Amino acid sequence: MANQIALRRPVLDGLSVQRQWVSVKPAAPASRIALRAPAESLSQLSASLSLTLPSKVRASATSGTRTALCLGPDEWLIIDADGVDIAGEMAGVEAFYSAVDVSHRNVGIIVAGEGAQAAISAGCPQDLALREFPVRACCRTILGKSEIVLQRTGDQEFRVECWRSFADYVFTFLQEASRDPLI
Amino acid sequence: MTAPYRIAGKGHLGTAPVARFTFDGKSYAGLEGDTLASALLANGVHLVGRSFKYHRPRGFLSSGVEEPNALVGVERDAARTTPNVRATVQELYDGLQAVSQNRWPSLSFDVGAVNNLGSPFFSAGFYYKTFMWPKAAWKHLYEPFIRRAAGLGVAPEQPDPDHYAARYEHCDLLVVGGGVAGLTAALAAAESGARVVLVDEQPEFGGSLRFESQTRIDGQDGWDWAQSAVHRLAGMDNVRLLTRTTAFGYHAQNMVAMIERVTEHLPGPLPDLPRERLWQVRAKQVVLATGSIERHMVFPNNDRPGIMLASAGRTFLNHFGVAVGRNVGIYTSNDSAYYAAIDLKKAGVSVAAIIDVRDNPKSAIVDQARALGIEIKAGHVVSGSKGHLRVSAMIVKPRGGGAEQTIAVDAMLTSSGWTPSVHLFSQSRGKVAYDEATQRFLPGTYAQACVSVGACNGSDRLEDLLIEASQAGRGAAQAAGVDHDAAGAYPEASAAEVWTGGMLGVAPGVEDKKAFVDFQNDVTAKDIAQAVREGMRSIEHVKRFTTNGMATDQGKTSNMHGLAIAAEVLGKPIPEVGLTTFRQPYTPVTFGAIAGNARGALFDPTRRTAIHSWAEEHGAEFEDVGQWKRAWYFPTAGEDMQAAINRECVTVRQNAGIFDASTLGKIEVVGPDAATFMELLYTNPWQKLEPGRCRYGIMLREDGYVYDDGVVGRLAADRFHVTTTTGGAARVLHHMEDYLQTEFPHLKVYLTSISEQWAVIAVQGPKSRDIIAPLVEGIDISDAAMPHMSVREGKICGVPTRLFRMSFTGERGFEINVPADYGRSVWEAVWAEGKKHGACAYGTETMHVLRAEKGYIIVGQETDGTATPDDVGLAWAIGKAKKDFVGIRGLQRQDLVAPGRKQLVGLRTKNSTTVLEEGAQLVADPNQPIPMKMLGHVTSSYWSENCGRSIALAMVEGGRNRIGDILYVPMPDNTIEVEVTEPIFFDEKGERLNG
Amino acid sequence: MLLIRCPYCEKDLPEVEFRHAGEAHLVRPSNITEMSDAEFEGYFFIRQNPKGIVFERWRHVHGCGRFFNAARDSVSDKFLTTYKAGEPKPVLGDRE
Amino acid sequence: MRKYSAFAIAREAFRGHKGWEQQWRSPEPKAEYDVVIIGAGGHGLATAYYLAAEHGITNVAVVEKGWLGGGNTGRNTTIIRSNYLYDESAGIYDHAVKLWENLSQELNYNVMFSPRGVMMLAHNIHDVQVFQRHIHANRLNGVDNEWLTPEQAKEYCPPLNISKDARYPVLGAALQRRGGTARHDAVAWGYARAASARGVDIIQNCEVTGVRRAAAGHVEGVETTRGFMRAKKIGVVAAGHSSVIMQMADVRMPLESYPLQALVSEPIKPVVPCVVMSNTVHAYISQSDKGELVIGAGTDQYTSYSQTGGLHILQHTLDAICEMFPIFTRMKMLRSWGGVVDVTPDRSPILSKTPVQGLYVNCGWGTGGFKATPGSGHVFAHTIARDEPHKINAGFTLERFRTGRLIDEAAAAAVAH
Repeated sequence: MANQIALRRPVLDGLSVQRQWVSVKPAAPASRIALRAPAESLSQLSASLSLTLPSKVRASATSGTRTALCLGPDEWLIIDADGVDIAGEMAGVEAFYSAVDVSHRNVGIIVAGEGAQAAISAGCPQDLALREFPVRACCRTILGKSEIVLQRTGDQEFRVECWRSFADYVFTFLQEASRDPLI
Repeated sequence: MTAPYRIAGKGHLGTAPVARFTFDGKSYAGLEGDTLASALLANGVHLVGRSFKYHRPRGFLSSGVEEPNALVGVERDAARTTPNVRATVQELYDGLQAVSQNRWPSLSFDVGAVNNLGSPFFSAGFYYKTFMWPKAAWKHLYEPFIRRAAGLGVAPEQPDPDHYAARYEHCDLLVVGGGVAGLTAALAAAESGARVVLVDEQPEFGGSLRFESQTRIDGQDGWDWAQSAVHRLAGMDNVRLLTRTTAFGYHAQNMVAMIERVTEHLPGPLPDLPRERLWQVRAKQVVLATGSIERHMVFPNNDRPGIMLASAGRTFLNHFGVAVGRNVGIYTSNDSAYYAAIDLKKAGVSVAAIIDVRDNPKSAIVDQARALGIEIKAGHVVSGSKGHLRVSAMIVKPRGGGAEQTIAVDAMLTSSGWTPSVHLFSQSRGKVAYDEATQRFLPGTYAQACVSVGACNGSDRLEDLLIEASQAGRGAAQAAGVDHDAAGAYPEASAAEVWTGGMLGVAPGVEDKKAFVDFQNDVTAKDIAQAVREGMRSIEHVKRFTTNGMATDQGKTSNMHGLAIAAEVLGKPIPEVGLTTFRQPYTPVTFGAIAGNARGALFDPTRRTAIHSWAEEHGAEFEDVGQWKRAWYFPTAGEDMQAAINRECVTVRQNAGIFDASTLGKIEVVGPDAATFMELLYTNPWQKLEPGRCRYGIMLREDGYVYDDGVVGRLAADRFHVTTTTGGAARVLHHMEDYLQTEFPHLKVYLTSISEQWAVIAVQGPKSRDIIAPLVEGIDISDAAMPHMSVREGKICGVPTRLFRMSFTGERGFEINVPADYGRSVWEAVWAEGKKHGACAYGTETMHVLRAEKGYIIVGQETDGTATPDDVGLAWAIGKAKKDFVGIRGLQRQDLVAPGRKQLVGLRTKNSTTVLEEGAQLVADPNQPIPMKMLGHVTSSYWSENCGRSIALAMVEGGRNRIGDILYVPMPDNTIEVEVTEPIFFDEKGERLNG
Repeated sequence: MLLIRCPYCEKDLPEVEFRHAGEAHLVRPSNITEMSDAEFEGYFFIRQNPKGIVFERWRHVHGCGRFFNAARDSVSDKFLTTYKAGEPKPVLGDRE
Repeated sequence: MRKYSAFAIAREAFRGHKGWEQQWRSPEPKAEYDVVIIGAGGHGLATAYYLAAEHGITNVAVVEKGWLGGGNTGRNTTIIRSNYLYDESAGIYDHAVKLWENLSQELNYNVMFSPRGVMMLAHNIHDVQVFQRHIHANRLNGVDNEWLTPEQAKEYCPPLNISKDARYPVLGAALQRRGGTARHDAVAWGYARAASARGVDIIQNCEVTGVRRAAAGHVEGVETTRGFMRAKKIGVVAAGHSSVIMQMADVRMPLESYPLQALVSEPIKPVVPCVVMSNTVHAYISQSDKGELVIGAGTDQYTSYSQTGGLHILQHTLDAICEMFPIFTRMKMLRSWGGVVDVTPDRSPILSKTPVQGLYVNCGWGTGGFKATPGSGHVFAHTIARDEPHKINAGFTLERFRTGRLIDEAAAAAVAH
């Protein structure tokens, strides 16, 4: 029997950037599910998750600690507090879907402050102006040479998610971008 | 302290602080706000450079980006040196150090100037006609000589300590050019609420209002109007103003690339500011207000220092408060130079004469000049100039011929008219149209959501221009979908300058002398005529043959002249000779700014596994595999690479080894049709694979060649855990998605990448089970319960695991998958257990050796994109009963089933200690002449400590029929004899998998 | 960098999010093993490569992940339309 | 053809360079030719030259829709090398290098062939394996190619960054000393002058609008914007436009055309003494005699005839250049441009007869056709003149995509796994 319990070691542990106009910090460890399902399964899945899955690509919905980001016509990234068994809640759903645990695949980074949008725009070619990319908007996109998932969590706050091994790159990119004082 | 040519009270710099600088080591003083050019001129310095080919002394032609001559090196410190900086663009800062270029030993005495004496020989394209004898001399003599003579500045010698920033920007309207037209358009659009970006390459907005002394708008002096317009724009939230920013590239769908020079005008150091910032602006509408550029007169010896464009003379005077001389001659074919004469005269500078090629120039401005008492020699031409390092006189004669007259001057201003700047319009793929009446190319057919206003659109009258620009601004806002209130009033022109007309090509009276068209590249009118005589009929040929317009100024002052001269010699109208297409960049752009922050750690993501830090702490050497860093081997103190690998290899087979396999690609295939999908994407059969079991799968491309491989575990009836090669992870998923979405969309399957969800710890060797046993919960790992090639889900060290029983070493082995953030912690636990059993950590090199001992292939090493499964001995992995899978048809093609294909075999060197080189070629007869018939090559080759000899795998023509044959590996120094064997060297019966 | 309208995201998005995926409307035959060598060559290797309107596949690989089709002018690089995978080739009419 | 020499230049210097004759004639098209070559790039002009010079076929027209040498010939980075892996490739590219070595003398036109060496950098173990395989195969094929350590590579090219701390450190390099560069325009002009002097008509501003075939199938001639030209044989050498021309003859091709960009820096004093290529970090650089750094970029991902490409492609190129040569970040890009390259599925060219009698095609050179110019023209002229391939181009058939006998140079350098 195991006499020791493995520890979770987030890849960006302890890193943080604080500037006058922008901060870049790792998000707390989380539970994540990559959910894939056809439209006809959505009502059952929404019911099981106690959250209405947004059906429009680039939209997100939040309920309590749980957020669902619609990244594709049949794809959602569901993020909840570390340790929550999201897949378990869907276990009873009989409609066709695929739920895959990606809690450790992704790393979250919070970029906040009046320079947050500018820092991300150093490497993300999408139009992130509020009117084009309002609060709760989300998408999979590019930051520099890495793929990211981007969600606007406030007028001046974004959540950036990337794959674990890209976290060093993405964090360093944002750290470098945050040097630029032009907003 | 006042510089000798600074005129008190003139210009816009006011009481700016003094900035001290050096040029070629000599100290000078200028003002903040000066360019290096204006500061040097203020000190009476005209000689600043040497031309490319003839090394002729050169001064400033212009006051802006079109400058061909005044290129200098700017040296901030040892590492921050920049060659080929235009002195007319470089802003002065206190402490600036500049040096002249392309001269030796000094600017005023340049040995290279002997080229000028030889210039009759160095005609256009002369190098294509000589230097061919003797043959070897080109490489060893002529070319090295030419290379040393060519080139301008010197590349920096140290890496650049500065950094560069980048920004993507989006707007409703991008206005390029902040002169009167651009400011007007920007104001009109911004007042309607549109998101506006206004850019200008100069340090301040205003464009030609910087020097126009007679323009008044809305009752204000032009310059003052511009400043108040900027003030209004700066107060709006929806406007971004960017000065020192050059729009250099106009790309598809209104993406305009721009460079902002952030610190080049500042004394350092400024550690957090980027040196330059690359903007990539996506605009719904673009207004081009890029103005026009003045052309010089093409006359003999028109290149002496002190001979400049009239607009430059005015800019230096009216903006910088600097007189270009004390006794200035004017040579023109249009009115605009008259303004220069008038401005100079009013500022107290003597104007020697205005030489005007026109017989009878008539306009208000001519009258004004005359009224000021300036001598106007109409119907006259300048047939030459005098002076060595500075112009000292102009030689003037009547246009129709007659006596020459020498008029002493210390500077000359010339103008042959203005060329609209259609560069960006042309880059946008708009088609220019030639306007015969005004002899200029203007925007014709637009290709993008873009409009040109002002001088670049040929709008000469200020009244018209202000209306045109206002309407363009409002129209752009509307087109971008921005609501706007009732139109406000347009700005009104109270007084305007008009300078149209002029001439193209050679001025009259040139005869057979050097009249320069392209100053930097030393292209004369004669060179262009010669090119045409030699059969060059397209302007592209003329340009390439003479190099006209190919210097760093990219022909901004020379292209139209060159075109006109070629057209005249050909006897064709200008549009039929063509116009060179404009391509980015508008002005040269720093490499570093385009590369941005993609340097060092940000050049490319460095992907590290969860266990990487442990390997680092334990002395691992790493290798790059794609973007990943993988632990290569783990040397202990005093061990070299081979010793470490020998130890690792033996330890794994004797006890056990622990290996970080996290980089393998992993895909979770989920859905009721998962097995059906797997059947289509892999050659193997999958329907009957029991949940809890694994299989080695091969994926082909449709052409039948091996694309990827990996072990696949079936977790449940509707769930597979697929592994791919490290390098194949992304493309295999893409390939699978392609077929799923477009060929087999009826299948109920979803694919999810889980490569990074799971850290993978391979424990291989006879002690592997003993090592993991104490850590595993809820899984019976006995041979009976969990045989080779099976998978179980349970817990290890208290966290979830997908535990595979599998082997890439031929030993009993497990691969422990744990959620990645637990990877290092579980690895440490396994390591602690492993140490009790004499296990080692091993890296990719040992992994390679061990699998080669067993003859297991590595896709990409044994295969190279042209190997079928049968070629590499994997025909068994093709489901014989299957009716379809990707690649099934490709495999049937005649060449893929023909005899004699290269097949995987083993090689044993005759001398067991000889390790073959990977990539070495095999032949049957080592004594045949070159080119030899090669039968194949060594794909993998190692010293195998376990076998006590070298081993190798090879792909050899008809290899399986050559088992037992002797082949040869011819090396540069010797020939190695090898025996062809089965591709397995260790435990041929495979007993150790359960050993 | 092109701007490409993803028919699934219903938005014009930057090219770097997309991956070009070759000529469109090439259907893998269900009886692929019965094709002649020439037919297989035609399916797998021969390409129209027109100078003018191309029908091509793209994948919004760094976005919604969907494959879709586009009609684009290969001379101007302008997109005429994009449409979902599986939808028939659009009639472009006078848009050409 | 009046001979070029230092003496001729001296003579002309004393009469103001007024005695130079036209380098090539610009004749009106004739009604009938033995051979019409479509495309007056380097390959097409070389084909015409060798038809005249080696096969005695001088009633030849080279038709060109723009100006000669204005396509990929005038738009490439002029790298010349022959250290290819497969026998067929090594055969044709080395044939070309041997012709390059004497080309200035043969054409009496200084094409400035400069064998300064081509160095290909290895950045990972897979690269090393691939290059070693090339070096061994090249040696047995009689093609020079040698392995350099990182220190030797730096000695050969001093500005190269061989720091072990680089993101992708240099692990070594394959050097072909006989490789180098040539002056692209001069190649087109030199062949044009020599072909024209032998009677070949070069007809510019003449776009082919159709290929006329007889009922029996064989070719009859080409329709052009300057009228119909009867031809017994037609050679298509249209690079990026090969699909378009072949379609006119009802032959569909395994080709796709992509934009390929390149750029030069402002001229500087000599600093890069050779050609440096890195497939792994995607950068190709040399320095022209004029002093410009000549830098090759990659292709865009989509097919296009636009001769332009995206800025992000240049970004990737220049960040790679700055990574390999950190001293160049302050250098400036002076010009950039694009070409249209025709790419085959196996990245090897097609020099072949076609199913249509009298129709021959030379295409598919992808990003690397310039280096082959003399060799390609030489064997293609043979193929047209004799109606059968030269042994050097026998493998580069159109049929190989049906049989599967590919010459897959790209796959041979497959990415690391």
